[in-house]
Amino acid sequence: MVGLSAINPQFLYVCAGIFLFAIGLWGTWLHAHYVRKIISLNVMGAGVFLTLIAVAYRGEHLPPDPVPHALVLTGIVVAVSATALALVIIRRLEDATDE
Amino acid sequence: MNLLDGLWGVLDLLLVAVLLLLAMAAVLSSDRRRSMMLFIVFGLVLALVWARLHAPDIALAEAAIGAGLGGALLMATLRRDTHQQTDQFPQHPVVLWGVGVLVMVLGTAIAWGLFSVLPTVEQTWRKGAAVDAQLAFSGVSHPVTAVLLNFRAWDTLLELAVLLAAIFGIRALGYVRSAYVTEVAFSQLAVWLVPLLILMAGYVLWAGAHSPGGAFQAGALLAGAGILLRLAGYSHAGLPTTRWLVRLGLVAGTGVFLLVGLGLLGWGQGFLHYPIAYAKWWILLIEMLATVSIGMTLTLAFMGGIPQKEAA
Amino acid sequence: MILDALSVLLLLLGLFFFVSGLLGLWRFPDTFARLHALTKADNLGLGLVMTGLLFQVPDVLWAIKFILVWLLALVASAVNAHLIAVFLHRQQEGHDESA
Amino acid sequence: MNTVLLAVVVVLALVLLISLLIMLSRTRLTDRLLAVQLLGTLGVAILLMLAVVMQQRAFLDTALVLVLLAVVVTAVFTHRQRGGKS
Repeated sequence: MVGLSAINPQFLYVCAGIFLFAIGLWGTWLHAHYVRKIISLNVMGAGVFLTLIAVAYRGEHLPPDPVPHALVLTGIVVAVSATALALVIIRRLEDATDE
Repeated sequence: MNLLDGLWGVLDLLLVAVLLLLAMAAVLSSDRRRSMMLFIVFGLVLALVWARLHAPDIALAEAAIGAGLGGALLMATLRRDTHQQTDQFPQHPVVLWGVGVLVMVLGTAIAWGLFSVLPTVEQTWRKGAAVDAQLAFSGVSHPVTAVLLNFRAWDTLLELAVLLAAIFGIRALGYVRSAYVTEVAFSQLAVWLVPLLILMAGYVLWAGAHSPGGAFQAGALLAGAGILLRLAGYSHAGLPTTRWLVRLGLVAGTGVFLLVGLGLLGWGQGFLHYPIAYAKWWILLIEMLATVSIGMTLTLAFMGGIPQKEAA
Repeated sequence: MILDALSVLLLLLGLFFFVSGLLGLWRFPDTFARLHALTKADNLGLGLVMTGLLFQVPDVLWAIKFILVWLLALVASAVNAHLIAVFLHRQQEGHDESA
Repeated sequence: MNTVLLAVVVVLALVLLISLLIMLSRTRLTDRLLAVQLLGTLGVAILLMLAVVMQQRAFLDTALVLVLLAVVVTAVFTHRQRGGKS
């Protein structure tokens, strides 16, 4: 238990973020269906956000750096806007190929 | 003390394990619906991670958008009439593994690069923090507040502009057919939930007035109400049926924001440089309109565009 | 001190219900039985955890909000369970065989 | 007391992990839907615990939003759509 306190949360979450980015990149690259590409792209984005927030984290007793937080907040909004547009385009594409 | 740190360490490990498992399953699963469900749970766990990393604003945004609205938008692409919902990878397994290795090598390279610059970055930040602390004590918090408000206004304005661009794209695709069957039992449930969602949106907006964030999260809640109305059989999801009103609603947020900014400019202030005394009220007003715009935009995104007039 | 003890007791009870919900999800043979076990278990679990936390909150405003979250969670989970049950029912009648 | 609360959070996170594993092992859609519900409730419980441990009232708002929008997501997911048999 005490050995586990040696884990640096910043290191752990930065690594997790980069791993998410890598998985997302893989999926975006290889999936054939567009919806799956979008999901993977969002996982990739989450990886970037996690890396940024983990870098901003300064331990339990110090407040985190606010600038990456603002970046990520805006990033989430931009990501959801782009996702919404892409999903509507995909729906129309499927409708068009059905008929 | 050490025990507490140890517990945080275990929690971190568990959260990261759950997060990575979810992401891998969501990307790798061959079933599309399953992938979407996993992605929604991924959003939920991500919200927990934001909370744990002292990012309450981002946790709220993630809960509203990542786990909530984003999931609903994804689900809207599912159609029951297409039976083929498995997504097999067309590539040869060698390609799959090869790209996997490549991506992991890239990830390692990024990690290596990042960790080699991180110490210097941190040092700079430590200095920055020291300056912040001094400013706070020397009574010049006024310009800092002004800068912060200013910065935040720009942020919100540009977010709104991006969202407006997205809705222009969606509207450009024309009208949609209605895609949902009305269920009577469901409409009764919706009647219960819609006011709750709207009330909650109002609350989140009000709470956001004295801490960053608010409009987007509140807008997502409004859109949730719109989606429920749509599912309950209201073909316009509670949006006005007159077209110009819809258009007005969609641009209201960005429009009023710009007008206020330009007005302040003409009045001799900086662009979006609110007089400090009224800043809170200006922000509340603008964010209220922004919330309406965002809610309408996301509802329209869920429906896939403006609904066609239904043949009665 | 007594409040703390009460808190711990309620939290442990809540944990017990969460774990039993987990067991229900794992072992119960039929999906309707699982739905039943799960909804009961996780509602009670959340309720007990919240009640346990009520003794630890710093002021009344917190307590009010806690109770609000609880009430909303109850409403939401009732609606959720209903929706899932209807969905299940529809599937078993074969109206919607794609699921 | 904080140590005890955090220990409870850790157990809840463990339950979260196990229910995720159960969810991944299931093949039927409805079983997975149920697992998602359990995961959601666990998430809310963890968030509330963290709110007290970290003294952040904002997490309670997050929990509220999570609860309300989860219903919207379930509604979208379980709703019958045009097409199919009709």
